[in-house]
Amino acid sequence: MKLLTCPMNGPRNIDEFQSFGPVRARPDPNATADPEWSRHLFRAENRQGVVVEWWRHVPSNYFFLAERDLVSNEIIRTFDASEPRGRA
Amino acid sequence: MAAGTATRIYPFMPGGAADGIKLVSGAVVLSDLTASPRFGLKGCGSAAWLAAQGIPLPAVNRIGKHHGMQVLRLGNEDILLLAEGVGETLAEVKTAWHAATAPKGYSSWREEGWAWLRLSGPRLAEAMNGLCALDLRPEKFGPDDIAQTRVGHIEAVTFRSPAGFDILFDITASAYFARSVAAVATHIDQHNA
Amino acid sequence: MPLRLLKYGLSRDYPVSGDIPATPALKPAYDVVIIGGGGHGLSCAHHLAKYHGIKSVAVLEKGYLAGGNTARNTTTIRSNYITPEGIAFYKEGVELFERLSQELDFNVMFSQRGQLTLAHTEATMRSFHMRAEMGKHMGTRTEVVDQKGVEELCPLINMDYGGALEILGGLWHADGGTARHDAVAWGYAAQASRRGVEIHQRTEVQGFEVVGDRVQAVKTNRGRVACGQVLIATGGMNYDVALMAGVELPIRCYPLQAMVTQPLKPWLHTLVSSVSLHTYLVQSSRGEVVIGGGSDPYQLYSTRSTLDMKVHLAEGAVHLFPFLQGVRLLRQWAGITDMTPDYSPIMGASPLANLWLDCGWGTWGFKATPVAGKRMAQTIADGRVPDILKPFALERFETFRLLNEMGATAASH
Amino acid sequence: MNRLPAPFGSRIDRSRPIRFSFEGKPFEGYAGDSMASALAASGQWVLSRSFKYHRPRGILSMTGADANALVQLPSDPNVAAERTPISEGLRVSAQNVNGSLEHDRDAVMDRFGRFLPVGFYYRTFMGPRRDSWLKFWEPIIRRKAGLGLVDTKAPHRHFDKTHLHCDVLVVGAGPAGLSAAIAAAEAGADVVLCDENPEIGGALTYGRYDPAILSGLSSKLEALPNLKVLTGTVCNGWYEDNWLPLIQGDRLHRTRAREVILATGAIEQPAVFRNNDLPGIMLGGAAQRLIRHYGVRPGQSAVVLAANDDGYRTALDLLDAGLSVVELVDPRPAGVAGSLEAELRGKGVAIRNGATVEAAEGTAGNRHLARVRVGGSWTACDLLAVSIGSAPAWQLPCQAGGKVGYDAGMQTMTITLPQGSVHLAGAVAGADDLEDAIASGRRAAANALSRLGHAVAVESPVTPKTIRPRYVQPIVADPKGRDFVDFDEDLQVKDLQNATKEGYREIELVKRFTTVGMGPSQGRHSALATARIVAEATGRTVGEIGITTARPPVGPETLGVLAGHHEVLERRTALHARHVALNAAMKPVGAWWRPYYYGDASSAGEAVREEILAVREGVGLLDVSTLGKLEIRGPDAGEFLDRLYTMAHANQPVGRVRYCLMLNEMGSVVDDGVAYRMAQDQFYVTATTGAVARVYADMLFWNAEWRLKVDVLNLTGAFSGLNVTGPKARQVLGALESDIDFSRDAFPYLSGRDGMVAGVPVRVMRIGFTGELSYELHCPSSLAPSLWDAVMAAGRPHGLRPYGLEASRILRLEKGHILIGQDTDAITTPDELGFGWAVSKKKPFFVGKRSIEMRARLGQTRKLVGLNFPAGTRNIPGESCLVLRGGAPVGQTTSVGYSPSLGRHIALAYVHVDDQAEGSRVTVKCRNGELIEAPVVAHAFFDPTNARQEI
Repeated sequence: MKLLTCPMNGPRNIDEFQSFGPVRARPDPNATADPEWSRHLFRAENRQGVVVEWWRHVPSNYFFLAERDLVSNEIIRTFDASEPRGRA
Repeated sequence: MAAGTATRIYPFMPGGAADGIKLVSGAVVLSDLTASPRFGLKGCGSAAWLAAQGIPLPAVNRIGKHHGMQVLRLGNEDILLLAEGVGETLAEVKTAWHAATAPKGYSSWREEGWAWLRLSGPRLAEAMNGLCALDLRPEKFGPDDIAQTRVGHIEAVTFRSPAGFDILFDITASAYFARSVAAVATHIDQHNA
Repeated sequence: MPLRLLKYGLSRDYPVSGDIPATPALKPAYDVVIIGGGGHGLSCAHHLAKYHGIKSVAVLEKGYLAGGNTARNTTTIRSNYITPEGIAFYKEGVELFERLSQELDFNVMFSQRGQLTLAHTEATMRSFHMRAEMGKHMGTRTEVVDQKGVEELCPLINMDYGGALEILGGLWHADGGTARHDAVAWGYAAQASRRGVEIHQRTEVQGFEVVGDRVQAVKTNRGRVACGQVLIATGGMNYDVALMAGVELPIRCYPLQAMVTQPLKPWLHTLVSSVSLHTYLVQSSRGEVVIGGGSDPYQLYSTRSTLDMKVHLAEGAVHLFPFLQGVRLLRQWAGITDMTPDYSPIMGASPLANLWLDCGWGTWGFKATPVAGKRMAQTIADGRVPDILKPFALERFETFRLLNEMGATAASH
Repeated sequence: MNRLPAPFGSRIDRSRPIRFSFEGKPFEGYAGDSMASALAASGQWVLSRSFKYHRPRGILSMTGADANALVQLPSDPNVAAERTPISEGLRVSAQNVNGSLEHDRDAVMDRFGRFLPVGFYYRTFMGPRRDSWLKFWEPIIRRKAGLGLVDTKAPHRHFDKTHLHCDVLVVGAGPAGLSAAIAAAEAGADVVLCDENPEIGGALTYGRYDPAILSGLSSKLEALPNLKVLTGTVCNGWYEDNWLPLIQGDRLHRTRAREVILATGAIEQPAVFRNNDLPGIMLGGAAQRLIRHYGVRPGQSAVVLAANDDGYRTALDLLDAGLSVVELVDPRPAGVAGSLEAELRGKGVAIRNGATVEAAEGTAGNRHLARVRVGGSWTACDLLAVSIGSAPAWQLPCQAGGKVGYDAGMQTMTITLPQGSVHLAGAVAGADDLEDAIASGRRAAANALSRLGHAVAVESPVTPKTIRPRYVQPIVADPKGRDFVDFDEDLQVKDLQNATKEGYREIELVKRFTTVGMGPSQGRHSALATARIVAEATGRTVGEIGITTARPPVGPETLGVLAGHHEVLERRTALHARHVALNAAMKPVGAWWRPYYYGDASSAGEAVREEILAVREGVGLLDVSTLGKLEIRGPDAGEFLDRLYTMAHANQPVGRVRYCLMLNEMGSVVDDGVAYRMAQDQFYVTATTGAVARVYADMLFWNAEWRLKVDVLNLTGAFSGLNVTGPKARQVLGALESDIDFSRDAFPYLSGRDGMVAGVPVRVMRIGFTGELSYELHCPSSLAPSLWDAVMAAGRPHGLRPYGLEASRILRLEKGHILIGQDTDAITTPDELGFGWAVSKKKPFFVGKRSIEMRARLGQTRKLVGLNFPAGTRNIPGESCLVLRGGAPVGQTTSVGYSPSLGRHIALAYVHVDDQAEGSRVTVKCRNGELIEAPVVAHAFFDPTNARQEI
């Protein structure tokens, strides 16, 4: 079982967490044309490399961010959403 | 909200949802504390109000003690008070909170939402290793530590008590949880037979 | 004894068929460059060469032939989907499998023993009825069976569990089956190369030369190749390869894991899967029981296996067949799946005029190997998308014409 | 008959004889014997028939790694006879035989081998008909496939799973592992040492070593309380972040180690020559194990094929065990074996250098080795011990990221691991000399300890003492074949060569085409030889060829030990016992148990009708506690709901209840419920039973992004809900002691009140799923039974009946209320449901708003409508039947039921958007294929003006 270090609860088996996927830019819905809006809905951050993504620690319902490498699965950093996001 | 004349019924009591499900005893012992006094606040203003009552608040995921109560800090704004026995101070805090004006946080209703069971017995460590993936060796998990984790495959809060581990979890899963502990106890008996 | 075996027995030396020629030198240009030497790419090459007379075709494979998801999938072939568009397409796929061994003169061991999917909830039963009604309407053999029907089709399933995991009924798909995955790819490779298609193993695409709305050439680790038409059919790498051409696909990659037991004498004669348990089982002609299930819960480009998925699949298998407790597991593995938002593939045109897509095959690609190859070959040869593929266009995500097959994909790929 | 006197036989207890049977014949062994050793002691050397050619096979390694020694137990297929202990009365039989092990009718396959070359099945069995494979050939192949027989009546066994944590896990308790574990524990680390064997010591227990070495290590071990030893425990895989399954009999320890030391040793490799699979040909280590562990003499007259010191030691052991060693054959030139060579010569053993075993021949039916050919001449013998080298046990290291290499000069397979928390020690790291192994264990421990923060002296790297090639594996391909490379799969040298000729030149393709390495041993005894053969056949180096990916598990593991035991999750409402006492038919809905109806199954239909009638004409009581219940609290609570739901909530007055409809970002309907504003900063919101977990998580997720000042609390278990519904509902509530005024004016439809009812604090909402006058009473769960009792008592004079889910579903269908997930799918929009009224046009934003606007522009294709089936309609479609238009499917029925209130069947269905008008007729295809026409009606079949719920 992979370990994920929750900023609040410490290192835990990753099955205590729920992935909410990479952080997404949120375009202004009222200033976005239909095709771009569709792209926003369906596009996916899937590049080989490091992504910043949302995770939920399910037992404590704490949401935080993690930098993770989609190829090696290495978790580079986890941090509270109030902290600067760096790569995001 | 005070309950006038109505009787409270918890899962393992006669007429409760888990009525008829036995709590194991033997090498592994499970006992029910669900009816013991509890009071929790959660949400904006909770920590400040409790602190203003003179209750020292520990760090998140740590336990403090105050006048016969255990103070569990489950989050910045999520604090649970536990008492075994009469719980006079706890009752006073509860009364004061109901009487107070906002901001005072919001009730977390843990005394209704969570069952409170205690795992103990000669095979306690083995049983807990079967139920929980966390490293709970004494040098890693002290008497003031709280783990918000999974016990018996469901979300739970656990911490040490002098007798064993206390476990708080979704009250609607009480029957399931008691059966899961019983199954682990059976496996322990068989493995060591 | 079949005559072929006599040939072997009576020849002094082993008669070599030469299925896969050694990788030749790369030519400067091909009419068609197919990126991805898996089942889909090879199938397309075969159809181009045999049915469209297009023989200047290079199949570029980064690793070894059919070593990606073709080698890793659990070979389910079926057409019991939900959408009429999906059923029409996969139905043609099943029909092509029915005559594939003859087509390829290579025994792909298509074993049409039927697929039984189990329902543990009323909601699942409702979706089974939907699939059955649509399936029957579209001319496939798909029907809902009750508890008794489940017992008749697979008497060894444990029906005694009560509670949330009680089996309420099933979806019986008599058209379902399996085939030997490698054989499909090798058979296509052998046929295609016999007709002049070049298969280049260990040839990695590293970029595209795009001029205007056309791909001029493909850049590889072995040099530049000019191309008339290009097809992307790279399975788990589709997102990345398309991105090199500036095309962003709505795809997320997740590992999909599977495992296999030691060989056993045959006891399981149909494919069995359970929606609630996220587990499916099938016994191969080698006697091994192949067990698979749901995808990993977060995005990843890795073929590592996990203990936890293995445990989950073992729980499901033992739940359905308790006597499997004593059966031993031999091997587990994983593939990288390219999942689309609606669990249907993306086939057809791309924003570039001569770049074609055969992507988004997620966990459901093997069964479409013959039909996707056939229809993509037709597309490339004609320069336009045939009607059967039109619903699968990339544009559907702009026009909201989704082909939602999630409910027909979750438990059985 | 082959039993040696003590001290040989460290594992057996001669005072405890044990009787068992093999192939129906009685045998006797001792406690501690494995099946294979007990059988060998009685002269039974043949254990199985091979996969393809049905050749007799026996002991190869005594490690239980390959198919040769797999046997069948009554309820357990593919059991490793070499490792599994015998027990009293055990019935063992051979696998993969047609007839019996002794007389296997399929042994004829051995003569037809030339007709069945590698991959033959791809080239035939296709005709004559298109389905000939399925109908004719596959059944034949399937009957021949597989090894063991699964017992479908196998009794249930108990397995359990647990967790183990340690600072250092050492895998393998041979000399390197022991030394590593001791060094780590002496420094104070919490250490677990596991070994698959029943005792510690590894090669020290069966090799020719001074017993004092092991006893010295053992006594150190015993003095360390922080060192936990798990013998009989297999470490069967390495997974991310040092997560390792240790399998100890019926128990799986999922182990998390901060540091891992792999001292997994090396795998002795067989030699390849004609008939190298005959029983009586075994690895040197197998002969030594038989002698020292079990006191079994492995033969009478032995030839030893030795290319290393271990082979010479084996020969000496054979002499000690009373065998005559006819000859030792060493492929290497003379003089490299040093003092062992002299010792052996001193005992009269002939040594032939620069030669190898070229072929073997068996007794009748190849049941045992009869003679071997060396240098063209035949030597009679009944044992050939093969010690020609080994491969490091690469499985665990490779799973942990190790890379396999090949040192051509040393003819050695090597493993390199990246720097990290996994360390190698002993033979797996190339240190196979005893002193080297012990030193490398200490060094691995030092590396692990320093990573754990212990101050330790750095140990210098171990340089192997010997630099001569130690892995000399003769491959003598024979034109007539039967020179087996892979015993599991009956693959010979030419099979691999032919695969390369067909173009399968990459090692993974060779594996897939020939199945080499895919059998039970997973390439343990074949990977190195395969790499060498493929390298030679394709003109590449062994390093370029490599070996196939080492996937877990390391060795076979039962599904039972992985699955363990798992209780099925079950949730009960606080009223569970009340329902049971009322004889409710309890059924699962997800994890919840809910009453379907009250009464006996025999009168279920009647009960449901009566329950519906009670609600329509009197009053009913439904336990709605499984509903999701969420409390949204904080200054931004209204704003928060405004963003999440389609209706306006920021301006919702305190004391009012509003319907709420949730969309996802795509604009699809994902949930609905009601929101009761209890205070300016507090809402009580319901969600559907099945969706609340996701809704709650999504709320938290959105607020992680929005960071509004709200707290979301999931009260689903903490609160219970009782729906009191029916024309007499007000009378029932009025009869209860309460501070709430339930009158029509004081408590209008779609409002909410807090107060006390029968001494229970309640939140009451006037909403209606049934279409009748309804009060939904929510209270703390511990008080729900009291409230239930009070309502039941107050309702008795009014004929109140508790009703179940069946009645509830019909009641809601009569009103045309949708069920999310049943009447909606993944792409349903509010417009398709006719829910435009529930979507605020004024709010600047809510989740899904932008998408439904866009989707409206793209055009609506379907609409959910009511369908009416007049009484007497012959064929009523079921749920999920297709709605056709011009023969093409345009929608489906989503809910169908018989309405006792209306006396006819009604349905909700998606129809083409152009058919949505009331009175349109649509075609529905029934499950039996019949097409029927039905008129479109409005959703609310019953009481279309909704007068009843507002009385």
